Amino acid sequence: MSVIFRTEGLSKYFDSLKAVDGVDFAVEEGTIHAIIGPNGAGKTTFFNMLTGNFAPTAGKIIFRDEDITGLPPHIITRKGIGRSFQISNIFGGLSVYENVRVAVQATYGDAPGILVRPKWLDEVDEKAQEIIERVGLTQFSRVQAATLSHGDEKRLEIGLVIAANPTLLLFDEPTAGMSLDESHQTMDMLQDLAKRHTIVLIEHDMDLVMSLSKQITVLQNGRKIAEGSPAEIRGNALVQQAYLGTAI
Amino acid sequence: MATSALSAHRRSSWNGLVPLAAWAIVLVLLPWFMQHVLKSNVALATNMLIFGIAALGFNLLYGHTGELSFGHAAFIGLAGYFAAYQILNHGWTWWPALGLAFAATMLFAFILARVIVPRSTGIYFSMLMLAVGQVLLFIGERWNAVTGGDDGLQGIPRPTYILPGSPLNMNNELHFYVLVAVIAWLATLFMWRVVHSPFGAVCHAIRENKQRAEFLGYNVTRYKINAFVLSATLPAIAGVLLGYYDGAVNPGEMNWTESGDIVMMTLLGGAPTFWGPILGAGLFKFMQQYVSNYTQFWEGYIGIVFVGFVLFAPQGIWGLAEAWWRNMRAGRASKTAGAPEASAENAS
Amino acid sequence: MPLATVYLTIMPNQMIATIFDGLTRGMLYVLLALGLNIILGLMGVINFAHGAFFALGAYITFTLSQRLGLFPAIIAAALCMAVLGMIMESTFIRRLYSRPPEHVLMFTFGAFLIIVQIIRKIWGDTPQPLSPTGFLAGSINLGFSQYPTFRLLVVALTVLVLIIVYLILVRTNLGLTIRAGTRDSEMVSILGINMPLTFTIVFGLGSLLGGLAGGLEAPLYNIDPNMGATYIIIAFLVVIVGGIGSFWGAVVGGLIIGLLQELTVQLIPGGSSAEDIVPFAFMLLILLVRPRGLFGAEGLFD
Amino acid sequence: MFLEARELNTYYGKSHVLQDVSVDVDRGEVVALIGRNGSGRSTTLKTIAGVTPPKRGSVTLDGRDITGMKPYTIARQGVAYVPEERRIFPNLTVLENLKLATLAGRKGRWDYKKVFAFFPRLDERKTNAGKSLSGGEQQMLTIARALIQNPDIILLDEPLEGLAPVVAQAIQKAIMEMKAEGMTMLLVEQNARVALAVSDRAHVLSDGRIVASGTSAQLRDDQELVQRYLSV
Repeated sequence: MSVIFRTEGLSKYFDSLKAVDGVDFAVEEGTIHAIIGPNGAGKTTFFNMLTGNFAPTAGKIIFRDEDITGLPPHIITRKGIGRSFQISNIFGGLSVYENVRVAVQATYGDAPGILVRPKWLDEVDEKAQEIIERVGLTQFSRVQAATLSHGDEKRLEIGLVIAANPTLLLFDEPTAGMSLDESHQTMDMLQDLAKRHTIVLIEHDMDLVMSLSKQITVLQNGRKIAEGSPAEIRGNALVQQAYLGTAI
Repeated sequence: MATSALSAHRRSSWNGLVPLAAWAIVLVLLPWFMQHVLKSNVALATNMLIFGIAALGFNLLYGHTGELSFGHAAFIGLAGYFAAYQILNHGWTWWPALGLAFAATMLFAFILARVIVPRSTGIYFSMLMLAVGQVLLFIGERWNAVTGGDDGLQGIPRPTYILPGSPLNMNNELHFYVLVAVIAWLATLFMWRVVHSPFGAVCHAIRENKQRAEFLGYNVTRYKINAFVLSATLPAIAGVLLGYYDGAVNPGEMNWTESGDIVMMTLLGGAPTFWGPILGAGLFKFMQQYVSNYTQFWEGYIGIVFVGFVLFAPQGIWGLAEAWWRNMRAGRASKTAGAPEASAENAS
Repeated sequence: MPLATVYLTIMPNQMIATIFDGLTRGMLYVLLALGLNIILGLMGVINFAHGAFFALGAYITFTLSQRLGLFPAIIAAALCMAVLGMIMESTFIRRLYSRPPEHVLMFTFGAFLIIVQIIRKIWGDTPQPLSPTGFLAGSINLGFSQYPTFRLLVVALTVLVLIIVYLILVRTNLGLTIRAGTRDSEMVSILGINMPLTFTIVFGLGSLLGGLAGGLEAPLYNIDPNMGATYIIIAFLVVIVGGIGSFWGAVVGGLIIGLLQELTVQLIPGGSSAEDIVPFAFMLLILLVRPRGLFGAEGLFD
Repeated sequence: MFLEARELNTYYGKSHVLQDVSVDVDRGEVVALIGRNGSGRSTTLKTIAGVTPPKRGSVTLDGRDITGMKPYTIARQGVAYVPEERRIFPNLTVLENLKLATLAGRKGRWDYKKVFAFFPRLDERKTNAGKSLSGGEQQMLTIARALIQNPDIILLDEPLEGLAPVVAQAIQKAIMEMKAEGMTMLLVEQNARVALAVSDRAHVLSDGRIVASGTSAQLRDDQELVQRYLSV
């Protein structure tokens, strides 16, 4: 197993607040790696740096031996890093089909194809169809995305992410606000995705984290306080303290 | 069911043929309809089409990409001036005048897009575009030597022949209508291609969710710049046609209230739809003519109608019709099959 | 500016008078832009109707001055605009806050058109002259030259109004609410303050300033139904130049633009044809140097 | 009970964040809501404060139904809400921030003098702009802002979040003092040990539902519960 993605001393300061502070982080290819931590630990800020939303204050982000620190989001996406959001982030006014198709199309570059219908468009259509099937939305493909149920919205969101065929998938709380049933379905889907992609996820559902991930990184107040297998994290006193707090 | 979406989409690229053919029929019947049903005249139909072309272009930026420009009348005026200047001062004929006006306006739009689009969005973009339009207006009003000042450039002769050997004489209103209608149909075909092309799909994505589009790997600013430039194409053509139609260009064409008229046409017809701007422009120009027969305060009445739409039906007339049609179909479908197929065919 | 130096040495009185003219003109811009800017800053509404309130204020002043005299008419007209603004906000605009921002923009554009047509219907299209009467008609010797009393009144009244508005913003509870609400109106509401009511009051205050500007403009220049269309654009420019939501931005921006215009007209040969362009050129210059305007806060624009 | 929230159901868009959450707080009582991230604790406070109105369910305050009222009306009924993000006004001074909170006009024991005696640090900085305050000072200001509203109940969301241990200690002490003064509070806190130490009773939330309730002492000793819903 080789490390496909890592950060070195990654930091983000907002004025005096050290939201992320010197985090070293490495993901092995083909695994599911979870990031957990109490509120305000800096998980989402960490993600935002990985995807180019925030420029880090210090540190490096390295993907497949290439330094991608500070690149804009659309370039990072093209390098093969896809991201899903905590709050569903889809194109509400477009149909499910149009959502996925525009996502697939992004992998074909910027060719506008205004006057002549480009040949690759058929390929885009087929791939879009395939992805819609993979996330189980075939029967809704002509439905306006905004009218989907919450669980289906999340599936579509995942469909948009995998449409770019990324090497690395970043998931921000994929089961937030889901019913128990929907959570289980999402878990199955993540496991299925893990066969083809490397996955990093932020998640608060401990059952899901513990059963899915190979490695867990724990953040607290912007710092990495522990890293290891689920069993190791469970047994780590520092982590227990971070979650339950200490009398202060 | 498994392949329904794919085949449905394949169909939709052919779908364009039906509406565009229907649109051609409408264009053929419009003069007759204007004269015999509405008891109006062909010239009004020509005027409707000219503004329909302009609004259709404008709506690529607003309805399809999500940025509201309050300065698109500037492109109409600018193209009109370029053409009129060459025609009046250098005796240029129809094709070269149209070509030059178009090219020059597009160059201006391209530079403007590079300057304004990366720096502003939302209402701030609207205000900057408004300011740009006003600058052109004042230049038009003051640069007497070139623009003719407040009076503008007058006495633009209509072309007597467009194609060698063609029987058309543009001084005949019906012949001129035919010319404008052909251009309107081609303009519609062009915009239909743009909106339904992969490029158009990205525009829609940007309108719905800029951030998400960026995360899919699209350079949103570049797409917005391109949409801006493309949205100036049709107003530029409309500007030249308007010069021939009126026989004159004047600075008032570039005033911000004129840009506001284009916004009103588009919203009345239905900004999130493809055909809305054309319908809206037709209605607007008809109301303008019809209401002004009864009162010189027609703008006030159109204003009331417009405000009513903003408040209660911002999706416009075509949008209302589409929603109604969708409900009808969904109602029928659920009765027969119970399948969830509340279609969201956008911008159709 | 060597040309200005020349003028200042050869014709110092002329130069000072020009500066005074520029200030008078600028004062109108300040009033108009400040009203626009308070509304924009607190509610994020770009109010085209403000230009119509300006014109309507001028016309109501014109009509009332025949019965009440000029000065009371100006005040009464401004108050009328305040009431009209509050009615418009509480009946229509309130419904649009939850919509995309361009819907409010379009609504106020429609309202602008309607009000302008109402003005045309009531007062007709011909420009109306309105001259200062009574003691306002004369002029006062300022040492360098005789200066029209009414222009001095414009300056004095505007300064007074600006001080009052400033004191309202800085010293009163309403002002505190406005300054806080410009940053985070939901949090103000969580603290128990009736924000919908505050919005209505602020819309009234903004409209009052617009109407007042109109009333003061009327005796200086002719009034015609389309005057609002021209002035609202300058008010937009002042707001862009000064910075959205900024009191001092509106004041400084308005005065500079008024002065620049007057100096261009009076000092540069043939300058009157550049009068309308000057504010735009100045705006472009400012935007290149300070994209958020002279006093603009970060993040309020987008 | 003084505050009774019954079967609250709240959505963010389509996400069903609160599912039949019921919470009671009696006069003079401190009740804590604990649970992991995303369990719906903060949303419960926002729903009671009227910031995210519930789709179903009701909130009564001293028997008066306040469900679906605007946030400012609820505040005037005597509910002060201290948001997690603090949301002080950066452009206003400390004094102005406090003054704003008095405008709703509820009278009571808390005035500037008492608030400044309670947080002497704020007294020292009263003419400084909100943006110049440290994280701890900002948190003090948000609590002071709630106190000076003279509310009947304070909803405190994550008062210790992101604070250095010494500062967090000071805030915790302040909360204990408020409790000693008889202030009614509904508290959300990540640090379960602190939450259970400060409160009389607590509810445990998980996935938008209340999964356990009891006195704080009981919950503290229930190792299985702690392991299941709070720990890793």
